Amino acid sequence: MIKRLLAALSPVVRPELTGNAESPEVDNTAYSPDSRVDLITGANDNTTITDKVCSIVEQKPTIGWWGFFLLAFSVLGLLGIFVPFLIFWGVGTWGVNNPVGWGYAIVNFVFWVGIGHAGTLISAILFLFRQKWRTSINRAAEAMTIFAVICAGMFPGIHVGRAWFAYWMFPLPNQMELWPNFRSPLIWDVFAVGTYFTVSLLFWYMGMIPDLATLRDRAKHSVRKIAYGALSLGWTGSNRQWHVYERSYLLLAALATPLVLSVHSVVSFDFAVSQVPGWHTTIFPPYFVAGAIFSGFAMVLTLLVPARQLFGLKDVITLKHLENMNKIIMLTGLLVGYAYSQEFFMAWYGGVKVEKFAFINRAFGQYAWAYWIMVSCNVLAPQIFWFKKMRTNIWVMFAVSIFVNIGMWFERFVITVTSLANDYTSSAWDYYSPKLADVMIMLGAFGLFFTLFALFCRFLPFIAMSEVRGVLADQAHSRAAASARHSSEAAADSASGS
Amino acid sequence: MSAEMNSSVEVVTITAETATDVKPVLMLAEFETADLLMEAATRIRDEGFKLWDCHTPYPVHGLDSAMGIRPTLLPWIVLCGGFTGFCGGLLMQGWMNAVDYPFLISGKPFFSIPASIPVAFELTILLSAFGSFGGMLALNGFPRFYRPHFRSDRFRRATADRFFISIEGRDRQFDIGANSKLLRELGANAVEVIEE
Amino acid sequence: MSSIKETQKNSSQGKALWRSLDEFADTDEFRALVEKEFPNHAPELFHSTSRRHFLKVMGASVALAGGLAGCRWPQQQILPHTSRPEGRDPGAPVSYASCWEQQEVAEGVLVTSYDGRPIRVDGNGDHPSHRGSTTAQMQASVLGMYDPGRSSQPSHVTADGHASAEWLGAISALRKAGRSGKVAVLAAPSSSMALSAMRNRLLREVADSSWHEWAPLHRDSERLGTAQLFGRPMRPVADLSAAQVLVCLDADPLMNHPASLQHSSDWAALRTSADDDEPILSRVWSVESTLSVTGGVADVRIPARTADIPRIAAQLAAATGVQLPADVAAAVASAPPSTDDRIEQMAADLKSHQGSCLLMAGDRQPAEVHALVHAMNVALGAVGKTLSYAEVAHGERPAHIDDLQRLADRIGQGEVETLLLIGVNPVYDAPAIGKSWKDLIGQVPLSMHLGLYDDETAGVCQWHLNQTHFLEEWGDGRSWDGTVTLRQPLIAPLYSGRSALEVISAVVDDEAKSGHDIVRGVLQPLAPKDFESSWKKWLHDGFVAGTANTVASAPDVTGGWGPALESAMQTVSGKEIVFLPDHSLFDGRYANNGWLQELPDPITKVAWDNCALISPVLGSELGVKNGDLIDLSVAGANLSMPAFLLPGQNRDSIGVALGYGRLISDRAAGRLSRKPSLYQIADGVGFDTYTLRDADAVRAGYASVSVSRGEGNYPLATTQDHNPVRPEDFMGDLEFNEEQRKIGEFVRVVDTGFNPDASEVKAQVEEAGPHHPDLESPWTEHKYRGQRWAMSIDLNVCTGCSSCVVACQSENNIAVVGKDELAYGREMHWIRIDRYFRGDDVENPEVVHQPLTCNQCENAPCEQVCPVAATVHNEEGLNDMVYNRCIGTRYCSNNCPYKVRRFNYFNNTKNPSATEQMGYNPDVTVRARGVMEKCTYCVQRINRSKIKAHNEKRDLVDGDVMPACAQSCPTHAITFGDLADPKSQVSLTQKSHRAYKMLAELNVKPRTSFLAKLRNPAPREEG
Amino acid sequence: MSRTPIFPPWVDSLVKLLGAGAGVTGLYLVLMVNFGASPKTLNAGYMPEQPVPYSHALHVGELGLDCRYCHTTVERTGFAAVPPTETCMNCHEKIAPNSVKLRPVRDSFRSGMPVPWIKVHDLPDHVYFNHSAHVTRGVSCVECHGRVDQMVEVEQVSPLSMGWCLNCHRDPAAYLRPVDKVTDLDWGLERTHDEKALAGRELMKGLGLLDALDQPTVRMSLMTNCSTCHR
Repeated sequence: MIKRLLAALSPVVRPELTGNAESPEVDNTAYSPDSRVDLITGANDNTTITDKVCSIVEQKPTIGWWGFFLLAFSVLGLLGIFVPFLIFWGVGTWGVNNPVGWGYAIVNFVFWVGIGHAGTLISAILFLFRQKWRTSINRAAEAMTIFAVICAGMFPGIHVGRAWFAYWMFPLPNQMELWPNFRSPLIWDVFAVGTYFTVSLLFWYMGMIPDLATLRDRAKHSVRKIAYGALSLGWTGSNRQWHVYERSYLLLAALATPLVLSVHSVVSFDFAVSQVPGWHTTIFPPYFVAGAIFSGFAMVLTLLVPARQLFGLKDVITLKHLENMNKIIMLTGLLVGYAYSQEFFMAWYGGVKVEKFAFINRAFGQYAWAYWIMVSCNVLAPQIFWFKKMRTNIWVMFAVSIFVNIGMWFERFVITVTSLANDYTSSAWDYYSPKLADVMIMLGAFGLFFTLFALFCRFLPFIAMSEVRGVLADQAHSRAAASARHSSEAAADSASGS
Repeated sequence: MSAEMNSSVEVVTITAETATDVKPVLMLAEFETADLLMEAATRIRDEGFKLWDCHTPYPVHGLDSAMGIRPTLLPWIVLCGGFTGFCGGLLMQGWMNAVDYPFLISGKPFFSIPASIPVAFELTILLSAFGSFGGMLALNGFPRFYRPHFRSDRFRRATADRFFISIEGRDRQFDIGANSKLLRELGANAVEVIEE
Repeated sequence: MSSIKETQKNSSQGKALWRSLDEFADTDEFRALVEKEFPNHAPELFHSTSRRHFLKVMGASVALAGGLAGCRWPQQQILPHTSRPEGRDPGAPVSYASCWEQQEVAEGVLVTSYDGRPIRVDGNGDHPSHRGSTTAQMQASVLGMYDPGRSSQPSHVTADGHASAEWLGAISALRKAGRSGKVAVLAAPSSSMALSAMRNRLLREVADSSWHEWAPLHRDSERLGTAQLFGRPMRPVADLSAAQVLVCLDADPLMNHPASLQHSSDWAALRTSADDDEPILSRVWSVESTLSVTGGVADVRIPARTADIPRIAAQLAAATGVQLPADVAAAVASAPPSTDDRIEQMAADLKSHQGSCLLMAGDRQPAEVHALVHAMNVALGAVGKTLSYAEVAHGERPAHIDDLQRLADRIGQGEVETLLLIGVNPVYDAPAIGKSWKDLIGQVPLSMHLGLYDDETAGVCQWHLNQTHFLEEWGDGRSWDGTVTLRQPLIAPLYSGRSALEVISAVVDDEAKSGHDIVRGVLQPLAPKDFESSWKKWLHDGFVAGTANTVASAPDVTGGWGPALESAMQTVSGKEIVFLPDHSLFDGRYANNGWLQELPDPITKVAWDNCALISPVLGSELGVKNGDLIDLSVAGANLSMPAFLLPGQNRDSIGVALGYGRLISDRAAGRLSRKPSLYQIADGVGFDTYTLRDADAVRAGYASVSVSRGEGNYPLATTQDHNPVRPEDFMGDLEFNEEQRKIGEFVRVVDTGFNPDASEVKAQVEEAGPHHPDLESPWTEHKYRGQRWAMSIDLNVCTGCSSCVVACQSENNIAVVGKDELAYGREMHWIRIDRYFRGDDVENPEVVHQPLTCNQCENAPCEQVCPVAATVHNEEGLNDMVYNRCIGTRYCSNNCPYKVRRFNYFNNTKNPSATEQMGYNPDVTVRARGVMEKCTYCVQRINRSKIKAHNEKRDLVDGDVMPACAQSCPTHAITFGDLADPKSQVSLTQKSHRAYKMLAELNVKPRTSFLAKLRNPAPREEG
Repeated sequence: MSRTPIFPPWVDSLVKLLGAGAGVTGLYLVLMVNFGASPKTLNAGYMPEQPVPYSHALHVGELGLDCRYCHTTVERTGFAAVPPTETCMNCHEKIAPNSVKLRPVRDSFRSGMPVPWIKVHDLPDHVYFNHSAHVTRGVSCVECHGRVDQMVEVEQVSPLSMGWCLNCHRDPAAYLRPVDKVTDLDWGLERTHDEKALAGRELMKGLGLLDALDQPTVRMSLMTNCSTCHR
């Protein structure tokens, strides 16, 4: 059983397990000036694409899926154990102390919010830039966004000392006639993350409506019929619907773009607006946004590389797609590295004692180990993508994506903990170290994330079919045009020849 | 339900079982490719049909102009949403922190624009998004779970790999014979009439 | 060791401030930390038992029903008096005068009581030998009374195991013993006239009875020394406010002295006088082996072995022109040249301040040293100026250790039928006399123990009788100057205990008298005219005016030098161990008091433990660092305890605090109600150092010890330097880090002479601060129209005694969290006294204390970040903390540059015993779990005074409001008041040329100012 | 070819109906929570049964006892102390000396055990209310306790919620009266709110809450500070 499970999870395609036809790896990353490379490889047309994507949902779940789901779900169980324990005993079950009032909870919060940035970025910004290659990955990326934000949203709720009063952060009328303090970055957070979740959800769902209609029209089982029927709201693919839909989608994309930038800026305000040396930095908003995109793309890779194998989607999510993402990872990695160096420059240039100390202490102090893990994972690891061979190698990119995930977690750890542990009053300095509850709840969040993702793969269209069809159409056109050009040239040659 | 042959051109008629005194409500014509559909649509538009539509598995470029659809007013709805969000956000913060229960916080003013921007901004986005999504639902009349189209089995493929033109029975120029003939000429590989 | 030299070299120019040795010397601590990923905390899920222990022990939980609008909370009842006593208003605090006794000296106290529940102990300002301040122990005594770990009933252990016991049985047993005679009493020495009267009655009326006294920490040598010199014992009453030059030979007059409160405020007078128009700054010399509180504030400190101090004293005597017997003089002359070239300097200082100087000797020093010291005082004309003498009550009694010998002999010869132990614990704290006291007591046919706790001694006695706490009993005592001070009960005995007076009365009287009658009877003669009226007045004042028994004229020196003088000078070389009174637990009697256990030591900042204080040099010789176990062996007795590398410790001397490693059981409760005895918090805390202290050590004040590195490590909980960062490891020399850490800006110290120049001081204080542009806010800041509460703390007179910490704890219902949580950095004290070392010499650094509490910043950074506005400013500039609004994001604490906010990580106030709830201050909310808290400038006191004033249709005047810390401070280092009133004391102090604000460059506008420390070091010629 | 649609036509009308229903329910719930859960509804009107059926209506209303005859400490301390048993016995040794209702009082007086009155006005422990601070400033008993002189059994009339307290702390004008009238529960009740407010402003000047120009003083602004009630 275990062996089969591993086999199923292994990237080697096992049609009888994946239930998908063999889809060969095609290198479509070569750049040829005259003809545009195909984003969708293989002999694919509307029919095959539709069958491919729908079959993931319509066929029995593979053992691979079951293995993944059960594993994730059992890890999610940790939350069920440790969160009630935390609420019952108090925040002291965590490692936080004076002066380090924020520990893993906030680290995880920022980490997950960061992860949650790639999806909307891919859907919205790449959409506005008319990047066709987004269409194969945006659905999965958006789903990931939603789930990551769910994980993130959990932490502020449980990290407060009296979770049962957390609702006081919302401006609700009450007998105390008290309102929240809108000068506090935490309130900005509530609004930013709340808005981000809502908008991402709308965006995701709206994008799915046509594909849900496809599933509806292919559904055999009555439960599926009703479910997908209800979800697709009665979509008929009428062009008048498409017209309004397209415009609405465009507007949402236009709205989501500034939103996505604002959210992590606001999250960075939690630190930047305070006066803790190491937090009180104007570079934080862009720095955080870059980091968020960085980690987000890494997580998308981590999810898609195995997924395209398991579901036999190599010809839809092609090397080209992966390579593009790797390029972005490399770019944002450099941005993040630049931010790291800038912090030191500003500390030196600003000449504020405690500021200087904060950063020197970060790199060489008691948390140096964390700092260097961060640097090596975030700045060094992605550099390997300078080489095309590496950029297009499945195993390398998967490894790098894991490194980046780790590195970005540590970035948040370094920022949050080292700054607090040694701030102004040296007599109050202390060392923060996590307790079991910290670690378990962190793992539990990952469980939650992967469980949700597994369910998504199982029940919702993994690829934005309707959009891919559009891409196919364009490909067909350009291919036709190209062949026409060739034939006319050939004719001209023969004419001149005679 | 009955499927009988029309004399001139082959038309499949689909009728609801329950319905008494049935009359045609919809004519569906299936096309193989988007290009055929495009030409057909242009022609149908020129013929002066009003209550008709095209059904495609993905948004086909140029079809809007081919069909002569006028721009939607959705953007205005979104604008209203955004405006409400921004003003509402500023007013809420000002009233709560400076008017209803002013706190003396860090010696800062009770209300100041910079501190209020983040929340106001987020609310702008939020309400615009609601406007956009809600507007889309409203303008498309969603949710609407029953449509006559769903009586046609062929029409399943409208969301997969086929292209359809539908003409409503209420259209002034609706005429089973003439229309089906026209559509055939335009390259429809099948024409169906839905009655109920 | 090498690295110490090196750092000295590096930071030779200018004086560097540092927090702990871990930063200073190059231990491996830091590198270990860097390498280890998560040091010293194996991830643990369940917080330690001892903490939960504490949840049970400390505090009452109050449901903060803030959010639960609507739900009807549990029904409460109102139980009014059936007839209300005269002038008793429910819910209004009333204060009564009483007295507290330690080391046979009474301190007048003022006890505040709510509805008959005493909740605070303050100093009695009217008392002649007192300045209204309090020590930590005095204030903690309230908790001591409510301590559920106290023994709650008599218990009688018969041959056939345990049996219940009632007071009736005990009384008859006592009377029976009294009738049959051969009663020996071993009692704690007391200044009580009533007790000595009862003692005389017992000796008179009970056949073959004897009375013995024992206290592990006593002042025998002072008594005997003065007796040697003057022919009869005397008690030196010092007036430090006149002593411009003060020399302390192993003495700690500011902390471990019965008159420490008086000394402290007098000493402070000669430090604050540096701000006067003709500024005068005293100079304090301290010669001692272990850094004491006085040594910490000394201007010149000479770390010498305790064993060497007699010789130093003799050398000093010779240098100051005291006529010494020939042999001694010869010995001095022949003695090796003094360890420190500063003896001559000291002598010179003394001679140049004839009549305005004073020498004091510590009670560890032999009688001969005291004789020398007083001879010098006479020679230098101190007597009558800085020093007067008082009679000692029955001073003819033998030294305590000899008294023990007498008792042991009597027991040995079978002359004791009944042994009555009153308030003593020899099994724990007395050295074996031939046999251990367990065996000696076992020899006695009938042994009865009267004490607050069912302790070690009670465990070996047949009878244990539960004694009354001093707040529960009638009594009297004499203060240091002899003033008769009254003790009245604030509450009926919680556990129906009886006082020592009543128990002795039960022995000698057929009808046991009440303490009230006994005391009245004894004091009757003191009344000038009709007794009742004066008795009323005495009770009200708390003392009998004009009863100080000062010696009128300066006593004449009979010149009787102790024969031991010369031998005292022949000191053995090698390592010595010195037994110190613990700064919190004293001799161990307060071991079960949570407040005192959790109170960090003023010097080491270690709480919940005692450790072996060794010199850093010895440390590196042995290769140990803080917490490593070392093996001590004294005359066959061995003890392994954690080392603490204390800068300033003499390298051949090891200091160990007494009073830990207690074993308090709860037999009675355990037997009778099967209650798990979880209230004996003292059990197993620290190390019992009495096991090393044999009779000779008690006599000599020290013992020679052999020390070696032990096995393993023992975690110590400190409130400072939890995990030292040592940037110098990668950032070069100490000064650089100094600059990084800004310590030099936090605590500003100026070295001056006897007459500091104000402008010079001002310049230096400003120079120490950071240079930053003028601070402006981008918005127009709030104008405060009303009172502007503010505080200023004078570092110049802060001795670090930590009285304010306990004052705050008792006033504000601050929870005790226990050792483990403390080690985790979750202490709850609202006041943190930061201790910094200053100077390059690890073996003899200077000490600076900085009490740090909420600065009530006008632009408070904590407020802006709170999402629910649980901490906001009020119109008087107070940074209000609203517990019931707090949801516990801890953001405020993160954003506080002073890190003075405290968070309830667990429910620290859960399942309190009924008695503990009685001890809470009803004016302050008891905080629940998940809530932030911090210093409020005692806003409850501000409000009470304001309401009172407005009820009386008047405005507040300066001094109406006094926070607990300021009220308790023995040196009055803390002044509090209204800045809007230009004449208020705080306005003046904040305008002082020494005043500065901490981290002012952040533009947080703190309301608390600090006054720079002035030091008056003896100029040292380089060489 | 034909197929049967997933949803028959009537589903759409049903959906519209459900949508409308959901909207109405939501509104209803909001209103329920708003009014149902407010302290006004939950706390006001609390009237526990007391061990002794002491009637304020009789003693205060008819016999005209002054509040302070029993609640002696109200002007001095934070608590308006419930009187000791002997206060009752002052009269009841003579009057109705063996009434059954009064047995608990007599028992208490004999045994010295207190009469276990049930607390009616019970503030949360984190709220520090001081009677003397209000009574000596001219806030009448009636403002919070209502017409106790008409109550046979004491009942909580006000919500005693934070919002309710703030209502007066923000603008006490209409709730003030001359200090000597504080215990006349029926004094000046006939006046309209505006009349009260008008008179109140003068009193506020006397109390130093308003300055000569009717501008609120510091003392006024202090009344809404957190530490005024929470410590």
